[in-house]
Amino acid sequence: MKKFVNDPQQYVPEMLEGIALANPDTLRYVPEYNLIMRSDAPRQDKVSIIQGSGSGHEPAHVLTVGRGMLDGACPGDVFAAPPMDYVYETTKLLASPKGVLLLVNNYTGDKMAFDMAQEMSLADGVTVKTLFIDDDVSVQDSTYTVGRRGVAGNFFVMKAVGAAAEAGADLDEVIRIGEKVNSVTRTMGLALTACTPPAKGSPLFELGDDEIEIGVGIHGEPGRRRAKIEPADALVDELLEPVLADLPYESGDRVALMINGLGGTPISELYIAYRHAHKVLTERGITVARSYVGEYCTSLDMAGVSVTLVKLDDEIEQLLAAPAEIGLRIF
Amino acid sequence: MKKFVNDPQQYVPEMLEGIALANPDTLRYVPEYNLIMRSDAPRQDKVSIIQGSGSGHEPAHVLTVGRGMLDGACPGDVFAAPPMDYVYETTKLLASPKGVLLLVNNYTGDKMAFDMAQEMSLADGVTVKTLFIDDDVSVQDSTYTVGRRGVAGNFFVMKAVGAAAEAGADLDEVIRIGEKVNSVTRTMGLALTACTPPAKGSPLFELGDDEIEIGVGIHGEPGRRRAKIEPADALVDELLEPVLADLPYESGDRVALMINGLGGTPISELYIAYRHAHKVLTERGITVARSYVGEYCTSLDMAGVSVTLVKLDDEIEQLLAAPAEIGLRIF
Amino acid sequence: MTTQSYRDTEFVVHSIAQTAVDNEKTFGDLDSVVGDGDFGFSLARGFEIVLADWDSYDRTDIGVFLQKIAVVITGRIGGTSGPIWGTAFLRAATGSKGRDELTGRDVVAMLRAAIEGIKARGGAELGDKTLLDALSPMTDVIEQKVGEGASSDEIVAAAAVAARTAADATVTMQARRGRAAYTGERSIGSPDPGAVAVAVILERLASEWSHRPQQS
Amino acid sequence: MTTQSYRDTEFVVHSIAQTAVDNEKTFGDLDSVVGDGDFGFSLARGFEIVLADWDSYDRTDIGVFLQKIAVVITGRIGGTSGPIWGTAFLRAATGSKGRDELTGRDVVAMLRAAIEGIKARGGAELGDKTLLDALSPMTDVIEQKVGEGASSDEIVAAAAVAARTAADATVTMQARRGRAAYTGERSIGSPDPGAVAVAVILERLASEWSHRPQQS
Ligand SMILES: Nc1ncnc2c1ncn2[C@@H]1O[C@H](COP(=O)(O)OP(=O)(O)O)[C@@H](O)[C@H]1O
Ligand SMILES: Nc1ncnc2c1ncn2[C@@H]1O[C@H](COP(=O)(O)OP(=O)(O)O)[C@@H](O)[C@H]1O
Ligand SMILES: [Mg+2]
Ligand SMILES: [Mg+2]
Ligand SMILES: [Mg+2]
Ligand SMILES: [Mg+2]
Repeated sequence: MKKFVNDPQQYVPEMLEGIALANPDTLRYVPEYNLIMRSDAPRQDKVSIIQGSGSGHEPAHVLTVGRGMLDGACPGDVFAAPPMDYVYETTKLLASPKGVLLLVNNYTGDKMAFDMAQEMSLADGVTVKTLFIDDDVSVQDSTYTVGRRGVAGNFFVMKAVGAAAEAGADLDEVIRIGEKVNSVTRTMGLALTACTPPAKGSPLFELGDDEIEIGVGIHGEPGRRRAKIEPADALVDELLEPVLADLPYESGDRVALMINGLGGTPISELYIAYRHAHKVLTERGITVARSYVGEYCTSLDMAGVSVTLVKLDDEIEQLLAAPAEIGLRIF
Repeated sequence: MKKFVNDPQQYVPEMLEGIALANPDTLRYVPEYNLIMRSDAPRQDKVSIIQGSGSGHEPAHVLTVGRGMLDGACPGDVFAAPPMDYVYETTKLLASPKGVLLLVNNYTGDKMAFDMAQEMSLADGVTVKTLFIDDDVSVQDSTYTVGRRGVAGNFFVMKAVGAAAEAGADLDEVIRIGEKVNSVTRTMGLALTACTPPAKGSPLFELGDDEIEIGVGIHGEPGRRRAKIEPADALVDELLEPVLADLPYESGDRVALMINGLGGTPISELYIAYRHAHKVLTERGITVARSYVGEYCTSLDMAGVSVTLVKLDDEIEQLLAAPAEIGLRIF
Repeated sequence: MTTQSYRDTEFVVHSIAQTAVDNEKTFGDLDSVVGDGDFGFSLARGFEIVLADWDSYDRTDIGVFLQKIAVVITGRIGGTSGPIWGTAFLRAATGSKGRDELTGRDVVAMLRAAIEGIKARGGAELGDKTLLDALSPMTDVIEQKVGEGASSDEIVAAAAVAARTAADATVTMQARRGRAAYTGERSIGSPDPGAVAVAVILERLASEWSHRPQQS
Repeated sequence: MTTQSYRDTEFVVHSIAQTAVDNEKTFGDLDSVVGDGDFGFSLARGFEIVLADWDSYDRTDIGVFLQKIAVVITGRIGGTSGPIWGTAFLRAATGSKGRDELTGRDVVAMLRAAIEGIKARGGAELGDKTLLDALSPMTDVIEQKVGEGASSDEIVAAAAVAARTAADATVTMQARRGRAAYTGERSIGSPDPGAVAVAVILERLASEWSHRPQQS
């Protein structure tokens, strides 16, 4: 394994400490609970929004804490849902009279930890509700199993509920918006290479020199199937078609289009992928009204991309366009 | 080679088309010269700023075109300086009465192309000057050879001259600022893995399973030496020490600190590296006044980082803090 | 509290914790076949704390002791395993509240309570390819041996065999819960990490049972 | 313009272009040893245009023809090679301005002008491990052969041998110009891609020289 890592067990704490050091004015770090929070949170006049999930998906979610997005993120270790205590303590720390919204990507571990923490916080008298995100269309037969996974589409939910909360919406209204955005958001991803979790020290799975994994999960979970590498445009089609068909997205729709890099894919390739997705959508009469190209929800160093579509209406478009200031800074 | 690529020869044009499609309101694409320019350029009331260089370093420089930074970027193919025509035609297209500044990373090919283009543009009556960036301390004996390379530190020069130009500074003033920022900026990088140029289709060099290249160039040029992989903190020390010693940066200094990912390094690792760099600087009495963690100047999919320091004074700090709106968008 | 039942409880918990810590890599590798590779890490980080704070837990009675352990596991283990294993310990604790002595039947009841807790918490059924598929057949065997009046050595040995057999049998199952479920048919062909962990723990208990601290 | 000199000029230029296109991968691989791997790509993309527009170049005289080629190369080849090779062609063009016929001495003068142009453009000297280290020894041999009154077949053959020998000799040199210079002593041990390209071009010319289009 060649990584910038000291002790693999300190991977997440050291990363969080780095994030806190890089954002001294805006973020506060509470090491006991892996908590990165807005330094001005909780605010009495707004719903507090918390996201958990495992680590290794940066910038999700620790780098999307800030004005107009999350109030706090309490990630678990790499690819592991946070221990229940982290969520419970974070909820108490960020409790606001307007309530707390827990954003949970739909995975068994996360769901259980957040459910238990919610129960305990309610018992303490905190107003707290939970919203599940499940945008990954690669999971088929989802009713039979554990439901769809929450992947890169969570960015749009965070952004929309963050904007609504910042504007003073109450908890039910924030939840209505979050559920609405989740309901019109679909994602699918593919991996060109496996990722290497620091504690494991070797790639999580093996892919041949010309093999790709279509429908891969952001924790390196296998996807729908293995396939041979194809030209970029064909790869994008493999992702876009199931996404388009699922909602479905149709001629006349306005959408946000996200090409999300999974960690090891260079920016140049993301734009090559974006180009084709944009063209296909335009040919189908779908208007790309907002574009997102970059890393939003990664899987450590995995080479690959996911494609996300969000069907827009005026309300969603306004919320996505609202200003936000997050730790992930470009200039 | 597993990449999102159609025809390797169309790698750069397709990427540029993607960038243009993703930024329809703010950017214009001129395919003949690989040119990405502000759609409102040239502006009569400000110096136009152009950067060239090879491709494969995204977001540098095509994604730093926008208000407060570059007016245009005309990259060459992957890792190749742009052909002279591109620079010449771009200079003519962006000619402003206040003059044109060509920002050039100090490489033989870039230098020659920009020199020739400047000569030809001057002959056409365009006011045009050139500023070289050479922040890479990994190049030793630089007077004997071709001088230092321009690497990730170019971001700070672009940002400062962009802000100055936006504020209406004249060409000489813009150059004074650019030279000043370059003179207090130092960078050094290391690679954990080689990058794979799309036209070559295989890694540019071979690194053993436990080997790293210290002082690597952003085109994958070999660096000072090969070494064994070490813990993150030790790796950061390998980069920080030569940087610190070079200017030198001393107790009492205020600096901007950049941990730049070379393309294949996950964000989590960048913050682990940042954490240690921040601590070392603080211990030495150097104040980190501005932090930059992310991808600013990459080398395709290379895993690795570079560390950049900029010594700040009030003028530089203000210019770095000035607003800018570039194609690389986060929310 | 110095009964043999209490000593045995301590021994079992300590063995579970030590097994989790010792097998971090093995369990992690099992979880990376069709999962996400963190199972070993999660268990080890949590049970490490159990071991580190070993002497500090309230030992008023067996139930109280197990409840303290449950709180650590639930609160400090991430992933699916924290809530699942924590719930199991919590239910076992409830079943031994106020008790200093445990019969074989009590142990069976505690295991059944743990199994029901896991089902309630995670929604899994037998055959979904989870640790339940080792725990449940193992409990059946324990119950049978207890009924036959077998010695504790015999019971533990039989339980270990049952757990291993059951864990091996998960190879042919298709996962319908947990992260492996996303892979559908591709989850067939490798054992469930949670079930294997149960087998490894029981095998360790069986091999060390006769050397455990006994009332003199 | 149908002189043999003109035909030969066309043949040489066309061979250079074709060699660049055919050897894209070889030249790129050479450049990735201590460079950045783009040498083959850059040359091929530029000379591709030369071939594609082959019939369109103004052929008023040899100088005009070479100048048109120089403009394409300078303007359309990226990296170091565009300015370097473009300058070489431009200087050769200047040396043959208004000419329909070229003697051996003219060719030597054109080569010397090209070499001086490269030196001026890139600041390299002999021994800096660049294509100059193939071009210059090769030109010496051509000059000698011309002086001896050798046939063009003999001259081209000797030039090819000289270029190859000189390119091979760059292996032991340390690069002091170009991207390879950054590697210092590590540039020793592999040949300079530019010098090898000169050798490959000359070898192709030598092998095809007797089949070139001739005045009937
Ligand atoms: N819903 C569930 N109910 C019971 N056990 C489960 C469930 N889901 C997973 N498991 C068990 O947990 C193990 C994986 O644990 P862990 O790696 O911590 O979970 P994850 O990475 O999915 O959060 C599986 O091998 C299985 O035995
Ligand atoms: N300053 C120079 N003068 C003359 N030739 C040079 C110089 N620098 C490099 N070269 C030649 O150019 C070749 C590399 O060309 P190319 O790959 O296009 O350049 P780069 O990638 O450095 O821009 C070298 O092999 C060498 O022969
Ligand atoms: Mg997990
Ligand atoms: Mg180059
Ligand atoms: Mg797991
Ligand atoms: Mg090169």
